[in-house]
Amino acid sequence: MKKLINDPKNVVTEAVEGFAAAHADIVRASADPLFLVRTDAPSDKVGIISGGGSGHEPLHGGFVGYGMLDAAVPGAVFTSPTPDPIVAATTAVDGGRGVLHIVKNYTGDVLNFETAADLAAAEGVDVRTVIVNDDVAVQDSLYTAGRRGVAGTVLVEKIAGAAAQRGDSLDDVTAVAEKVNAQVRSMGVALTPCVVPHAGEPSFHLEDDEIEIGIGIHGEPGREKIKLQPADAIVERLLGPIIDDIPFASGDRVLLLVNGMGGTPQVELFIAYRHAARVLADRGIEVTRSLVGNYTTSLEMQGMSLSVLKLDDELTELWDAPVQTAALRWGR
Amino acid sequence: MKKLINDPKNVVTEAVEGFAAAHADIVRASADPLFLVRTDAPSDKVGIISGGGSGHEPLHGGFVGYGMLDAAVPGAVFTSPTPDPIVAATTAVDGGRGVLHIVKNYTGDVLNFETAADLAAAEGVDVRTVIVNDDVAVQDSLYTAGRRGVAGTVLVEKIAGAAAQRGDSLDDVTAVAEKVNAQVRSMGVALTPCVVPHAGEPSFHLEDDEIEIGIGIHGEPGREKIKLQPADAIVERLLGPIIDDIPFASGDRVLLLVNGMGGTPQVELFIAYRHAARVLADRGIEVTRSLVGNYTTSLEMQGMSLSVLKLDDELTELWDAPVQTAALRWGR
Amino acid sequence: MTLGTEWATDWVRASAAVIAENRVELITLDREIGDGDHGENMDRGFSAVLAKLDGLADDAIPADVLKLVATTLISTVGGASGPLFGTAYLKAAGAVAGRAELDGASVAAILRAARDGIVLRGKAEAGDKTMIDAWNPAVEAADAAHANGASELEILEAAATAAAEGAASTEPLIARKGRASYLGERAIGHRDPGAQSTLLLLRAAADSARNAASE
Amino acid sequence: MTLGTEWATDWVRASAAVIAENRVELITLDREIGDGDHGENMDRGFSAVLAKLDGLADDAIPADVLKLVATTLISTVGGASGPLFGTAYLKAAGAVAGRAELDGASVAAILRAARDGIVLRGKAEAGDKTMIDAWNPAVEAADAAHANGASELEILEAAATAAAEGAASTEPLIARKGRASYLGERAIGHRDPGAQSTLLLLRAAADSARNAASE
Ligand SMILES: Nc1ncnc2c1ncn2[C@@H]1O[C@H](COP(=O)(O)OP(=O)(O)O)[C@@H](O)[C@H]1O
Ligand SMILES: Nc1ncnc2c1ncn2[C@@H]1O[C@H](COP(=O)(O)OP(=O)(O)O)[C@@H](O)[C@H]1O
Ligand SMILES: [Mg+2]
Ligand SMILES: [Mg+2]
Ligand SMILES: [Mg+2]
Ligand SMILES: [Mg+2]
Repeated sequence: MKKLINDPKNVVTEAVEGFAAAHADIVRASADPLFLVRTDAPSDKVGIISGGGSGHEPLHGGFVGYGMLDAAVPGAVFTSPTPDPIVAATTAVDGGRGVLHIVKNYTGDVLNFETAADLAAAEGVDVRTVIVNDDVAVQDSLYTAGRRGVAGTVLVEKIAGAAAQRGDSLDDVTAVAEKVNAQVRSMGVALTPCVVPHAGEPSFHLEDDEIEIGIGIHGEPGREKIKLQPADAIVERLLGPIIDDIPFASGDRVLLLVNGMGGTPQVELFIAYRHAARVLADRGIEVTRSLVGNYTTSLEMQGMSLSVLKLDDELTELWDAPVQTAALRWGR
Repeated sequence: MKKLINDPKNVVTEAVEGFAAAHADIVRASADPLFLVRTDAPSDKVGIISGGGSGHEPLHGGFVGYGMLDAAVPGAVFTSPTPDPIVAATTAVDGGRGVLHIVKNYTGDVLNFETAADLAAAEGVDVRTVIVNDDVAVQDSLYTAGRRGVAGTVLVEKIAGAAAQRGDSLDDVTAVAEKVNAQVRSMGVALTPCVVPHAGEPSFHLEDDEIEIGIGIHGEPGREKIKLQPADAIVERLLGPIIDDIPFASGDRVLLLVNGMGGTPQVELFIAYRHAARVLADRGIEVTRSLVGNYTTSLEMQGMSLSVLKLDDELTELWDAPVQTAALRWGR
Repeated sequence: MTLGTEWATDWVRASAAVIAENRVELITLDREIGDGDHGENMDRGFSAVLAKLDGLADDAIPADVLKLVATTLISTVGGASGPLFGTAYLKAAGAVAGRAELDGASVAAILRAARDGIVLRGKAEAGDKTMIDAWNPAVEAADAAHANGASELEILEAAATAAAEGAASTEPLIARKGRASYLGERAIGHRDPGAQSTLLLLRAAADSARNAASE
Repeated sequence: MTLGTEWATDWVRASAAVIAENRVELITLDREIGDGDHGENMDRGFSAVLAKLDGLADDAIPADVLKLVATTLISTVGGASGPLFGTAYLKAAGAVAGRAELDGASVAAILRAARDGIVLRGKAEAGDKTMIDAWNPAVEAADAAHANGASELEILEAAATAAAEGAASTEPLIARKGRASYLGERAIGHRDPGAQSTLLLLRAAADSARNAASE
């Protein structure tokens, strides 16, 4: 394992410290319990919080700031945070209009946020929770822990954040977050595994000519290994289940997110974007908004996920609204 | 070699196509000869162009847009572009006030831009050239091709771009670009090599416990291999030669850039930032501006470079000025 | 011979030791069908518990120890196992509230309450390939031993033995809860890490009782 | 027997073939002390030249062929080698402007002009571990052979043999120009890729002359 780290036990705290120092104009860090919060929180708007295991940066700390999250709660690498920092972050951002928890659908995240929400409610905070579960790689949710929350989370956070920023009520912010979750679908592929610092070994094994389809974002293996294929074929393999699921139909306007898993060169993401946009166009689906880059990563994993979000005027307007975070910024 | 590509020969053209499609609001692509240009070029300001081998994305295409570059000319992977597209880009952005070429100091880039500048001048364009050479890993420039241009290039492009955007003359834009180059120093480290698509094999070999100090951005080996060390020790090893070179001194205000080589997880970059900022503070050097992320990459290489730029009021103001590109955006 | 606070604190120490010893094995199990952090999570949690043990009041009863474990696991482990084991110890503490000495009925009640707490939070059923597949047989074996008049030590021995079989029984299963459920058939042949840590904790409980008996 | 346009076009074809054959070797050499693209660059350039060869006018003279090579390399190769080899062929064309048939003096002049063009652009000196270390001895050998009254074929043979020695002579050197200069002592033991492609091109020139002679 080769990493630019000091003691594996300090990876998250040191990274959070560095992040807060580099972006002191936007966020500050609370050290114990550990969370990141907007420098200007609380404000007189609905608060929005997300969190989860570390290793997915810029998710979530990179999305704290004007028009998006008010706080982010990082757990250990690939391990959901405990309730304490979630409660602390929740009370820190509550300006009296309530707080929305955006939670990716993993047992650990759901359970810890659940406990935190109970505790925060006991302290008088009006807390709602939206569970993001956009990953179509997980089928048969009757027989599984349900679909995972993956890169679509970024879209939920941006759009809910914009709704909160314009002054929407907790009910309305929650409703729009749920709407985004209902309209976004994702699926990923890994070319290489990743190495969790405290584990020191790769999360799974792939031969030199193998790729893993349907991976999650925690270095967990996917549903199937297949032989390496040209990028265009891989794009079609991911996009098919995404399109068929909602299903997306001719005439839809969509946002297309090509998300790098952390170690993928940018040229490869744009090669994938190029073909994904064409496949959608061929089906009469118009890509009206795009996002390409490392937004929901798995440490140094090479690979990507595709996400497609069905847009309408409201979602488009909220997407376009100003945002000022470390990782997503426009309009100010 | 595992890459999300189709034919290795089409990597650059397909990536440029995808990039232009994803960022159609900012850039458009010319296919033959291949270059990227602002949708609103030419304008009535001094034009600014950069270019070089592909594989360093977001450099340079990701920096085309308001307040930064007017065009970018991508060569084959790690190969400087030929004069033709440079000439075409130069004439495309010339609004009558002349064009600045920002060129990284590599024999190939220098020679091809030199030829292009001659040809463009012959077509009546007033062309100036600034050669960026910020890499302190290269010593004894008497006995080498001279210092390489590495991540400091981004800072030259941003600040010169802001000067051009506010209406400065070609002389003044050139002067400020030269000033940035004179005041920025960089040095990099690789934990892993990278694989050029058409080569199919790693650019150098490192044992599991080895890192390469002083690497360039073209997958070329560095000056020395050393044993893997804690991040803080590596940071000190890079920062020492940087500080001693200008030298930076107590009381200086600086911009600190921690640049990922493409495959480095974000947590690692922030761990490095944390310690770099402390080392500078211990020397009385104040970090007043920061940039952390993948800005000048070597495909999927894991590693980073540190750059330190001495700031004054003028450079700070130009750094803070609005910019709207795919990879760097604030203020609009 | 009933079990008192000393047994409870011994159990904590033994748990912390056995989890630390098996940290890498638990990580490896979790890497195969999960995300590779289970050993690290449990080790972080029990190290934290260990560090707090000295802070217990002199007149602490077993329920106080169990509650300390519960709150510390909840606030340091994270992941799925933090809230699940945390709830388990919390419910276990509730089952023996106020009792300074635990008899066979109390020991069996601890295990049952712990299991029920996990089911309450995690909604797993038998055969879902989770820690519940170790807890269920452990609770049944403890109840059966208690019904047969077994000693506290014998009850815990029975539970630990059954938990070991239960943990092994997860190997051929497809998972329906937790991260392993995303793998479908590829989870077959791998042991559930949470079931493995359950057996380690219950074995530590029995070993601590044996030490108490032999003193 | 002088050399005409047919020799020149044969040389281009032979160059393209030998560069394609040695593409991987040139990449490997460049990966060791450069950035691993030299074989790809040269192959891209000469494939492009080859594709344009049929477009030559019927009355083309050798200088036209050399100029086609020059402009095509400049506009397709990029990197350091594109402008350097491009300038070499451009200056070579200039040295034999207007001549339909090339005698020994012309052949020697081509090589000298090419070398001088590379020095003009790249400023490399002997011993800098660049292509110049193959060109310099080639030019000297050609001049010496010509002074001794050698035939065109013999001049090119002498140049090719000297270039081969020159390319080999780069192996023990530390580089002072090009990317290899960043490596310091670590460049020792590796052959300069541009010197290697120089020898391949000059060998192709001699081989084409031999074929012309044997027809
Ligand atoms: N719904 C559930 N009910 C009971 N146990 C569960 C459930 N989900 C997961 N587990 C247990 O949690 C263990 C994984 O814990 P851990 O790796 O620490 O957390 P995470 O899965 O969040 O990384 C699994 O091996 C399994 O025994
Ligand atoms: N200044 C120079 N003068 C002469 N030859 C040079 C000079 N710099 C580089 N070269 C030659 O160019 C070759 C490398 O070419 P190539 O790999 O195609 O370009 P790049 O170095 O830009 O990747 C070297 O092997 C060397 O022979
Ligand atoms: Mg986990
Ligand atoms: Mg090159
Ligand atoms: Mg786990
Ligand atoms: Mg090269």
